[in-house]
Amino acid sequence: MAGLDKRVNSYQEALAGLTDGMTVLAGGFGLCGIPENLINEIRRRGTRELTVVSNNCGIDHFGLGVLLEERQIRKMIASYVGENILFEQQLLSGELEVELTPQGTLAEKLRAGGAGIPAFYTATGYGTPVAEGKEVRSFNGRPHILEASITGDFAIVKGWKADHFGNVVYRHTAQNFNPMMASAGRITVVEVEEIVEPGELDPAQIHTPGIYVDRIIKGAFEKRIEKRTVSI
Amino acid sequence: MAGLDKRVNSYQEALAGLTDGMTVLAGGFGLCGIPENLINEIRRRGTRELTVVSNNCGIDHFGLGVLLEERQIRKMIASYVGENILFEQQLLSGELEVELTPQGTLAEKLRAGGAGIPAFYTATGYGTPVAEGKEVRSFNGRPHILEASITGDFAIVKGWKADHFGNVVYRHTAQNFNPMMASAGRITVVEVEEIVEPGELDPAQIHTPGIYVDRIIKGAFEKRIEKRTVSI
Amino acid sequence: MALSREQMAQRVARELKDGYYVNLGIGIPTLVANYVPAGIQVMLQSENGLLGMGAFPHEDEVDADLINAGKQTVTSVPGASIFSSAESFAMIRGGHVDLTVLGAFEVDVEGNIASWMIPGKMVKGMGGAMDLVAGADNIIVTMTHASKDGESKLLSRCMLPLTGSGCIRKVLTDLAYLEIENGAFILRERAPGVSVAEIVEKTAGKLVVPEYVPEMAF
Amino acid sequence: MALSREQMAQRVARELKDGYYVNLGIGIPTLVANYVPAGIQVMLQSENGLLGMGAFPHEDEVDADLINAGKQTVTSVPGASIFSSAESFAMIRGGHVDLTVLGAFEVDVEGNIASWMIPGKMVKGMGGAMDLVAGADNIIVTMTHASKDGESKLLSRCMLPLTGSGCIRKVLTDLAYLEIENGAFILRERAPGVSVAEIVEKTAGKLVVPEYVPEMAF
Repeated sequence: MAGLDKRVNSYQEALAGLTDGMTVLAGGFGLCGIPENLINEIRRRGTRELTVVSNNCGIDHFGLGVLLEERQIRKMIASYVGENILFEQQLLSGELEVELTPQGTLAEKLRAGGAGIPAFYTATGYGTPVAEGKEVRSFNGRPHILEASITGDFAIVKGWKADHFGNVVYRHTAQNFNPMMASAGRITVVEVEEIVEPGELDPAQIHTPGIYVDRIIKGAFEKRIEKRTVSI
Repeated sequence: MAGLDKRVNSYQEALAGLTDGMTVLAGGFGLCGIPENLINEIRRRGTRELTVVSNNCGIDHFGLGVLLEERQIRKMIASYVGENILFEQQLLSGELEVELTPQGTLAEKLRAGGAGIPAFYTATGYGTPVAEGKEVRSFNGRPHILEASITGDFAIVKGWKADHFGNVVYRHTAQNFNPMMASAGRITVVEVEEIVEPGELDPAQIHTPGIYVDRIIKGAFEKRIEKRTVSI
Repeated sequence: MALSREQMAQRVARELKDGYYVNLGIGIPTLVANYVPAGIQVMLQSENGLLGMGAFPHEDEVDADLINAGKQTVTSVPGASIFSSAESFAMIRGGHVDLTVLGAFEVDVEGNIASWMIPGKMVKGMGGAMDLVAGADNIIVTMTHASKDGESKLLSRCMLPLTGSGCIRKVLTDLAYLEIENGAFILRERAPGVSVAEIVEKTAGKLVVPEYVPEMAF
Repeated sequence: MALSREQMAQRVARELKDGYYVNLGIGIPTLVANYVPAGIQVMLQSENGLLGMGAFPHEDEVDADLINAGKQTVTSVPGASIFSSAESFAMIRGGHVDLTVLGAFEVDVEGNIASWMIPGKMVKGMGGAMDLVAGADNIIVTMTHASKDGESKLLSRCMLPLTGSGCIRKVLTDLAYLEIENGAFILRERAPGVSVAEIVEKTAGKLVVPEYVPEMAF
């Protein structure tokens, strides 16, 4: 595999180098746009003591929920974890550490991590438990808190299409946190539904440029729906 | 014109409300992707004492250069102004105030302005004249400086296509600073080559969502080339 | 009589203005979409990255890749745009959303809001609520005026951990529409058939009652 | 003999590795693209928002909307991506670019670089240079060893206003390839036919000369 060709042949290869205690950034919102197969591969590898950064933590028996079952997660940084009974149990038993972070602050911390911005000020969370221990400073007469960026050892990302160079496009709202995770991983692994030849994707319409991506793999996805809601 | 339909019929209407002393954010890099007709309309209006934020300041007799000729700019915030003789004269004569800002810091200040981040830390410019008077703080053992965001009274932006709601796509590298300017203007005016019906642009491929845009107008563009360079 | 959930949504919908970009929270706020007044056009923002949220899909349109912030399958309207979570909260934090409607456990006379955490019970997380209340100028909180046990949710000072500090100016409950000004709730409208006395009784925080408090009409 | 501009570009190109993302500054750095070693694949980043910069266009391909950071008309290669200036500098500042090559007026033994301003003369601005030197781990500065008047550009301490502080580790001049370590220039290679004595003479900052300094071969 030469130079800019990021394709790997197996999920084992996709996560080569992932070891106990690492920080893993996982894309997705609810069950939408989650890297299902990469999550399953982490389970298969049995990697433990992980810090996982993701907006949610899957549900019982699916998505990141499977890593809770195997007690592979030591710390979770997320904005909403309410869909998961195991989560609650492990939190109450002290097995799991949780850092709840406002959704927009979480997205911005990750974008900042990828963009070389170590910290930024935001009004979000001022005067709430989120602000505890954080520096407060006023800008334009309004108090803001200082938030630090987040980066990870690995980012696991779900794309729709990618070319060999790792240029990725996402489908509909399956985009969500994926681009920020991709930019903030030291090693960024993207699983996609389709790999196309370089030149097939419109250069002006790439969501994640290949420079952020280290490995890509084509997978098959269940795409489970969390709340199927229809009009009659 | 109702609700979400941002189309206006004339350049006069496009810049209605622009008055002396305002801050104008102008998209473009060199002469690529500049809002040529909106700049000309500012000239026609004779608005003075403007603070203009733009990566460059056009060239003599084209782009923002025309506003220098008419002495309409009081202060310029830019990263590179080397293409413009008038600029030099007005700077040396004290008519023009200039705040030179590293290109990436400028882009980030504008993105932050649009995104409600009042300030951020960056290593760019530490130990240089850019850092003068700015707070220095170390993160991960490396000194960074605190940079404040930028917003403007008006943003003038050049797009390729837009729909009635002001969803914009840019063509090739004519994107450059335009999306950040669009997000950071209190009133954002976009001139485009083509206006299409809502639904014609792929929702997942919008560069500037309509929420940032207040007025759109279709224009005709010269698109002057600054350095025509060809292979033989 | 206390307003129904639908009437609450209907009343909130009267605050919509032509051309508004609106973020609707989960629950009653979601219902507001059903009562957009005739002749005005609004665009719904869903903080997972969708501007131009449409109706729920028909069975054959259901797409796992197109959901709203409540994780429900949705559709997008013509002229929608879809983007990353960072871009979505750039819009929200940057003050580009014209109106935000969300639920709460408690609101107080200083405009503080508590909506995400009940210590001792399970902590589910704040999701996007803290960003929404910090980013918007124009917020309407919808909630019942009192708990099922009759405890007021309009307080002198929120008891629960805050979602945001000093950011709420408008509250619609099942009994009344109130504005928060100078450290007090101002009673602006009451639900049809609900007496001022009942509202006074169920409001724990300082309440200012103007001479004339109109009844809402539906 | 001192290296030609083409030879300097050729020497820099030897630092390219398969799979590198590379930002090439204006002038000599731009020429590096012509000497990418056979069998390796690199992607050129242009900070105005293009990853995958190609050759200059043929006359009939010229497009005003497709330029590089030097404002020259260019093409893009298959597999290129195009994005905003904020995204472009997110890549640069975030350390995602593997190699940056840029010119300078002066470099000193502390790794400081001055490249954008000569007080008294016109100030054109720093463009993206400050971001590039702050964001990259791996930078090669290309410049002549001395000015036309014979003044060394490799100093104990830069005299001109800095572009970046403590960020330069590699310098290629027309006379030598040097690395900066522990407050000194280490002479690693010399141009064919250029003596160590000449380099010593033209280097104002502390210079360490290893026992063996190979000549570059072309």
